[in-house]
Amino acid sequence: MGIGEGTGFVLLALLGGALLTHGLERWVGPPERGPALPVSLSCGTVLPNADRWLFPAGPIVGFMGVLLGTVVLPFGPDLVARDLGIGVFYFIVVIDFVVLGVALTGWGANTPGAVESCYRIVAQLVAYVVPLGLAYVGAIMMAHSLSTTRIVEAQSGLWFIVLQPIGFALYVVSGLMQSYRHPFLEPFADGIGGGILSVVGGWSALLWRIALAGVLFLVAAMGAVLFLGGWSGPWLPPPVWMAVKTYALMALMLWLGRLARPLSTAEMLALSWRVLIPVGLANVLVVGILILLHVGPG
Amino acid sequence: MQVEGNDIEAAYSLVGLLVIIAAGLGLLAMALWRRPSRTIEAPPAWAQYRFGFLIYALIFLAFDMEMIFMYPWAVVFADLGIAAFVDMMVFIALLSAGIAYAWGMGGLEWE
Amino acid sequence: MSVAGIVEIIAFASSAFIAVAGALGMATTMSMFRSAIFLMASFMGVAGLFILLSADLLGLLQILMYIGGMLVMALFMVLFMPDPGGAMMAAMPEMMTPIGRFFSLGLLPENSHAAAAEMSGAHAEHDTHADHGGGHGTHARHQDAEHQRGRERKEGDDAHGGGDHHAHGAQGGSHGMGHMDMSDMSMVTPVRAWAAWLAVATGCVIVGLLVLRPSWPVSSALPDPRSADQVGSLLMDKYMVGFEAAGFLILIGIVGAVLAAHSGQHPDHRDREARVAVNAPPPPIEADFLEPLSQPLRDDDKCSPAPDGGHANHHAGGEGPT
Amino acid sequence: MIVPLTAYLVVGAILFAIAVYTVVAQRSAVMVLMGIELLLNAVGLNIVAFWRFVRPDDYSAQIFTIFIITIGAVEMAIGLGIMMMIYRQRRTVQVDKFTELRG
Repeated sequence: MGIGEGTGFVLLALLGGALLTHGLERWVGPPERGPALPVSLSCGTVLPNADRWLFPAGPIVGFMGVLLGTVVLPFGPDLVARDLGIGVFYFIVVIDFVVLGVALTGWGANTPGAVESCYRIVAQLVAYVVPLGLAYVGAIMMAHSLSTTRIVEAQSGLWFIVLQPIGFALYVVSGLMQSYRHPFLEPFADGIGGGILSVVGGWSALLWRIALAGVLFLVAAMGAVLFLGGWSGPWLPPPVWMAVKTYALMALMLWLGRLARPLSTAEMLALSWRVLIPVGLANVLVVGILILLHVGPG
Repeated sequence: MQVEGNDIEAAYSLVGLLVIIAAGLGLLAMALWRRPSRTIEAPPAWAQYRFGFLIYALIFLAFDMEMIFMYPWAVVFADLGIAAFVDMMVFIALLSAGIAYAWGMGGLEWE
Repeated sequence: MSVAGIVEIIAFASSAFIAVAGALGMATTMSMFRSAIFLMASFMGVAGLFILLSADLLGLLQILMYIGGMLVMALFMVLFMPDPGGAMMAAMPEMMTPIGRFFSLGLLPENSHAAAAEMSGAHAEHDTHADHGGGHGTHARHQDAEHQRGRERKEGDDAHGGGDHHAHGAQGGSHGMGHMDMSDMSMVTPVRAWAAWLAVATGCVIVGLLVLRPSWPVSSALPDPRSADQVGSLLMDKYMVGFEAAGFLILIGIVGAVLAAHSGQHPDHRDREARVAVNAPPPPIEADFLEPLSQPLRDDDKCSPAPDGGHANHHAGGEGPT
Repeated sequence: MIVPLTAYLVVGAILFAIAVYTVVAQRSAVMVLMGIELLLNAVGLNIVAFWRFVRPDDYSAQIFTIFIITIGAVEMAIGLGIMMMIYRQRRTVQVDKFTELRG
């Protein structure tokens, strides 16, 4: 894809995905708390003692992280903006910009609720990065490549969800952590007035709305690529298959998340470091043994 | 003339363009969004704060590197077979020993 | 000079500029959190240079490692330092060097301090005419909206190099130290002037060596684009011992960090074992000497305690967030 | 490659100079640690510049840089751990207050 059409494709995919995610969040369950809190797009905010360099940088960095993440999403055999050789690793790196954006906005706003949300978002980063990385490793081992299109092609025979159920479960839990959805709502909890969403207004509210909905969309889309065979499917055209799988996985994640009670930061960190990471390491070994026994496509 | 930039740089040109577009859109939105705005009165909160996940953060710094070693290994694993698998078993054993030590020493708790 | 050449030069110039500006910002700004963010921006610039050198795996590794690392570092700064946000320090512009003053802009509310207001008023809302030069993989953080004076000085960086832009930074700093009674609150040691000259000297020596040295045997081969495969196969056969040693190093890092932070507390401490439930707020730990931060900082030096010492940590850190 | 090798090395030199300034002049130990991170980074930039221009076929330089970044990460973890110990004992991490070893 050339640069011009690549840019158009990325912007279209992101805004469309974020819009549908926004709609799906409202439809799936009770009025969603946390990142989907209603925020006024029309009324801006003036913060007297904010940091005038970090505070506006937050939404821009968050929006940029989501925009860059959409570059490697494959919606069809050649419907991907840039099929990078290390696409999946690039995806994990770029999604961290959203956490950086929230931290910048939180600290820059200089209000107790926002600064507390900055501390909690760093705690959430510490909790979700390692298990998420381990959940990706399983799919990469079987696909022999980090490029997203190669991973989807490797799943033409059998989807990886069948071969790696543990990896899929680990991905769903750390995906919920990564997109701050129920039950891991701490950075946007009501206790601190919705964290940064209480200090965000006008244009930054719009950028944050796109970024936070975009994160959930990207997490679900990458889950579909890694475990549900991306765009491959019998009758429907490839992009439609990708959209169907993405929103099915998103609905499953949101529904599963609502079953659990909201976890505090301490419980989330304990869950991540005591349960998810050992399970992730075990999953890597199990998938390695599967490959050595020539079970998977490897 | 030197050969055109090889395909690694060409692949990331779209990424660079998108960085500029994101910054541009953000600044444009900030500059043009002249709407009524409410002032939020709140006490300044930049103060010393003792967060509870001290040991988690320290271990995260060291443990973050494990992913970097795992991805190249995962890519070439199927071709190298059992030797690479034993390598990674040793690497994973070392890392889980680290986590077990931190857990045993009471590190994985909220202070 | 093909289009790709021009694009490459622009990308190199903006990445190098962001790297140098971020490093300068980190060295001179008064706010601690901001210096961590500036260093992160500097690493993004260096990651852009890595991608220009078609070492994309390293560039992305750099960004991943240092986003998490710098946020944790910023958190530890907030834990250790009395004034992490730099609001108090920014109220005394004469304490800082001209570069420091520039990189601490935007910290103060518009109407709070006469001098600062005039200072930030002069630069108006410089966010709007921000420099759009975002290089590869770098994010156009707002401190790229540099000051005009900064622009000419920085543009010269790529051509002749050399850290001489420190020079006037040094004089600005030294005279400010003497009469301030709050001087021990400042972030830099009195040896700053010598450090600036040392830095300028090392910069000039290295760049001089680079320029005078005969050029290296440059090969025009292209690296193999499949970097992950190459690194993986090398790690597995040629550098396997280094790979295991790195795993062992990470283990030692975890052991050292846990011991250092938990020194003097054996895990099977009778009551600690009993009461540590995952989210039960533990009673204040008497064993360590970190008593609650409610009292003002006791500083035995001659300097009188900060007048509003209470204000600095009214945000009692004792209570856990749960 | 239009941009010559010396341009990358000059940028590395400038970052090295700023890092030297930070390590020597900063008062708080956390800033000194950040200066050391910048030092490691400037060296990594030089290594990758030489790899790309002199021996692009052999990826050993990239592995060397990965090990440098690993050492930087572990050093950050242990450095902050040590600062925790110092902070517990003295309630400050200002390096010019640690003068016990001076004669």
